[in-house]
Amino acid sequence: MNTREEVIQAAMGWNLTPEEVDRIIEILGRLPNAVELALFGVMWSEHCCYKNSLHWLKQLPKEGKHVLKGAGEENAGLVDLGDNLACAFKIESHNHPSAIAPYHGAATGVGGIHRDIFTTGARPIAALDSLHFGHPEDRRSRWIMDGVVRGIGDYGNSFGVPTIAGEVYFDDTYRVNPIVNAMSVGVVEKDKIISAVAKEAGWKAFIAGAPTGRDGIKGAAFASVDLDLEEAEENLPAVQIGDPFMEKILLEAILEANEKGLIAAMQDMGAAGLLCSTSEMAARGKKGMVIYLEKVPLRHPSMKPWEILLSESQERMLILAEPEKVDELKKVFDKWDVPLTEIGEVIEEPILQYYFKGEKVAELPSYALAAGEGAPVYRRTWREADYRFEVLKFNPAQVPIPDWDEMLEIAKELVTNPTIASKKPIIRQYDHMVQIGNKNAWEPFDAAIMRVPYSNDKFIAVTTDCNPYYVYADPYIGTQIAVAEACRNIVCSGGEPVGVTNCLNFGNPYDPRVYWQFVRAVQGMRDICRQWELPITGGNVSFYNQSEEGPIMPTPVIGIVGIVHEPEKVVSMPFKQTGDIIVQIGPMIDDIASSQYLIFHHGIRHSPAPVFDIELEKRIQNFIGMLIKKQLIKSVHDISEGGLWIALIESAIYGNKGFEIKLPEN
Amino acid sequence: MRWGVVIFPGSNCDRDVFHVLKDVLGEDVHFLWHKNGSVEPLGEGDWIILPGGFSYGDYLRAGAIARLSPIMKAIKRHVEKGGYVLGICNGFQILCEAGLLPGALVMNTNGRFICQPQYVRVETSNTPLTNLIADGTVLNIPIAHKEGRYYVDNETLKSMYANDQILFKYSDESGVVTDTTNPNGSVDNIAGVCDANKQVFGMMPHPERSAEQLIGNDDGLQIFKSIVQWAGK
Amino acid sequence: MSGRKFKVGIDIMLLPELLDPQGVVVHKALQQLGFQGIEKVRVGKHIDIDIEASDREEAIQIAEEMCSKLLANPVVETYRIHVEEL
Amino acid sequence: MSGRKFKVGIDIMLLPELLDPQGVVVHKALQQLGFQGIEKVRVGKHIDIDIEASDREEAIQIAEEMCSKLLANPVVETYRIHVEEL
Repeated sequence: MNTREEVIQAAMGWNLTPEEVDRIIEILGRLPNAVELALFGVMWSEHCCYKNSLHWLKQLPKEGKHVLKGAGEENAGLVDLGDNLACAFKIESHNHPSAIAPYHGAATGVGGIHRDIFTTGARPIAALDSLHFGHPEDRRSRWIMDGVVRGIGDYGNSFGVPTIAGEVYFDDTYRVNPIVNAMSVGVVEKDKIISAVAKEAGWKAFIAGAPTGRDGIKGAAFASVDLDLEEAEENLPAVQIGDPFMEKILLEAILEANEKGLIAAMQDMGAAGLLCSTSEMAARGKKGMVIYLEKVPLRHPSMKPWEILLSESQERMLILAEPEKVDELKKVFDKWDVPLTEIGEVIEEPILQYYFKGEKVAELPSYALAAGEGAPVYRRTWREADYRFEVLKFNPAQVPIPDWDEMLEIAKELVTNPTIASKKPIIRQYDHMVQIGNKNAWEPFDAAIMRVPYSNDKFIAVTTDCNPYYVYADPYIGTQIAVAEACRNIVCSGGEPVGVTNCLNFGNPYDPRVYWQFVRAVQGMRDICRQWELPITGGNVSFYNQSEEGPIMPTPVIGIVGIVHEPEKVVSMPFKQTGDIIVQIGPMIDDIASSQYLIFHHGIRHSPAPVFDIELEKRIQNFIGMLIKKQLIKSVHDISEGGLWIALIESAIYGNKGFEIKLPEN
Repeated sequence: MRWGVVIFPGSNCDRDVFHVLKDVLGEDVHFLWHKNGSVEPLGEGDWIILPGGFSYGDYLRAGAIARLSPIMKAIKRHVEKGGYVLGICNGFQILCEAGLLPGALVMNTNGRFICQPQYVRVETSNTPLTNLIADGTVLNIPIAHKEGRYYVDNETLKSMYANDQILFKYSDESGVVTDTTNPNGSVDNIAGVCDANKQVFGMMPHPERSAEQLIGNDDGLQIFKSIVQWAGK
Repeated sequence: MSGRKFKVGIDIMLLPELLDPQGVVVHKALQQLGFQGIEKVRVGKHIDIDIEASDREEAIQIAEEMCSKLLANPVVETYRIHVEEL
Repeated sequence: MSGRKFKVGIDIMLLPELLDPQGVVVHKALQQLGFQGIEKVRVGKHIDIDIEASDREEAIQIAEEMCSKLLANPVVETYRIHVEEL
């Protein structure tokens, strides 16, 4: 490509705009070659640089009394657990691969999020999953669900991290495009946290883990007009295969090397593989890197340089080490039989130089590709979705009050509603007991309570929450309710929320109505987290979740970690003794908006979000925390999907008890 | 008396067992790396534990590849010299693959991984694992496996009964042993066995997973306490 | 379908481009046991199905349909069909 | 071993008398999709190994040894070997 027009023509394959091409030419000070254009194309894709969301995400509060590192600087934000312990946690999506290969898509999603955690030096101690499928009566949805559950189970069980919490939603909006969000929580001693910054020139760069294959480059191959293709584009695999065994020995080798202080910096290889990890680490340190691509161990010897750079093969890390510690580092990796290969080094000049068999294939400034620096940031136009008219038109008076017989029918409908019904058949397939710290294995709590291995008194509470119906009705209030409900679950389990992560699953950002949903959701999350002083330590955005019928329901999944200060005082969900008095805390409002009852019994899909009073919610949560602290109650359960009825029946079933309720006359 | 906990690549319950023995019971415990050719400092009368997990990812067959590790030869010598071995879950699978225990573990009848608290009934108390526990006692010891269905041919099974080699059976809370209380289809609900010389033991349930009331249950501790008590005689 | 009996054998393997974690581990274990000259090891599924069909061609055609409808996911797998008359 | 190349295909199945849970599930699913005349479905492993051997017999003999030493557990499994020259 030797003219600007030719570059613009080729860039269209990467859906890079002419303005973006000019920006590339400006950054390089010359026209890019085909490989460099591919690098910009991948790194400036929505998936890597968040160009359509970063502006809004930057408004989310990152500070908080427990936060050690803000979002962005490290791969996963960390919070302080006390006693020299830090907690890394994050949630990410693997929706699109799971739609076409449920087992492998979900499995590699679990592997990827755990790597994001142990790249900080933390040992993952808990996994959670937020899953959204089509209705189980639909055969394809059942096929997807079965594959996703087996994939999460096989990967997590083999890797040895207990899957202890999560949620499963069923609605036809997810029939073609399921939501598969995986969250990982890890713990590291504060002085053992591994940085992701290439600080010093001379540090050696290593690729650790599985050999590199033609994984995840189908998009790149499809987009590029003039990259020479060894393999015809259509038989490049669209999904990768996870290897939990390699990830386990990679984890143990890294933790052992880190214990001996042999790792100077590290980053896992996720989207855009080697390219993303080398450029981000270099950009953070304002340094450069020289990488010799022919040194990278390959699964297919004939791979091209751009394939090696962009490959998204799983279970690989980029490790930087001081030269004098290299031999010691190699010994640890030999012990665990984990491949470790030197592929280059950090240089003083902030330039990325990629060589292949002596020939320089690409050269660009380190900052060029990094999100929020070289990469573009856009604010798309948005417009309130037209369905809002339907939502605001809803009048509860139009809903007939059911007579007593119908009430019994409704009660049964709600209990058998798949979103509400017990998820035991799924949970039972996950090892939720390894690392012997999960209290929920013996007694149900609203959030999962996990002992930090192997202390006697250090416990955390974790949960994920998001009711998509509320967010569809009102993205601002709906997202606030998601955060409030996650906090409520933590508080009901004796925990103090200390940090939030989120996975924002939305449709196509170029559709103004979807972008409105996205912006309002982020604003809702921003405002409640600011008001409640809850730091957001990191997360993930997944756009383009849609089918021919249109975008999915907006699904901003919230993950929260809390500290359980007095584990001996926690109270579980089930009713305990006959004769105990049942109390509802919080007002009894006649509000069925966006309830499962209204949607599934009356088939009314459009109604406002439920009434939400942010001050009252906070006062109620503080009140519950005080009741637990003063040991005045024997059980507690938050009221969510299915309302008071489901909260009562769940507490009764798990407690093997019944209950008698007299509602006030008025 | 000393304990050794073997670490294979892919083991993931090694640190759990180590914690229960060392921190909960205050025992003298050492990790043993699978590449070692010996089990020093352990000797006669000492106990080696093959912990749960997914050695070599359970690829090909659970335990099929771990049995090739150098440590297994050292363990066979350890047993020949009067030492003891307990295989828990993956450890039990490895001991069967290595021929140190009769039978094999195959896929559960529902074809899925199962993780849950599980009642087991003690079938014999004259073994090191159960000498503190009366026959017929029911313990809650969680299981977590996909290939947990114990299978052995009828002749061998008969001789195992005759020689009192059946340790535990899956039951309900009150000790009833039937098809409905069998989570994985094991022959005769068998959950744990030992060899003829009563030196090599294998069980699918994880005693280390019900060893602390702090977490929720400590029935499993009685297995380890029995061994300590028996070894102390 | 008249009563001729066929044994259909279907091998379902991961696409050649894809990493086969089991194949890698089994390959190493075989080398550890002293086997030389091994170039490639791939581990997949084998399904034996006894079916009734009017002739061999129909048996193969049924097997093809079973693979495309259920047994193999073309996104990650390929399949080979062998048929013998019982 | 001179340089002739062989592709060895090994099917490893559970002993017939053992219940095969995967086979049961696949059988039911095929029936739900409308396939008739299916008498038996068994699911096992297929392993492809490319090896060097002086002739077919040696390739088979190597495969036999691999099965007995590692690939199949005789307590619960049987195996069948197919060999093709590459």
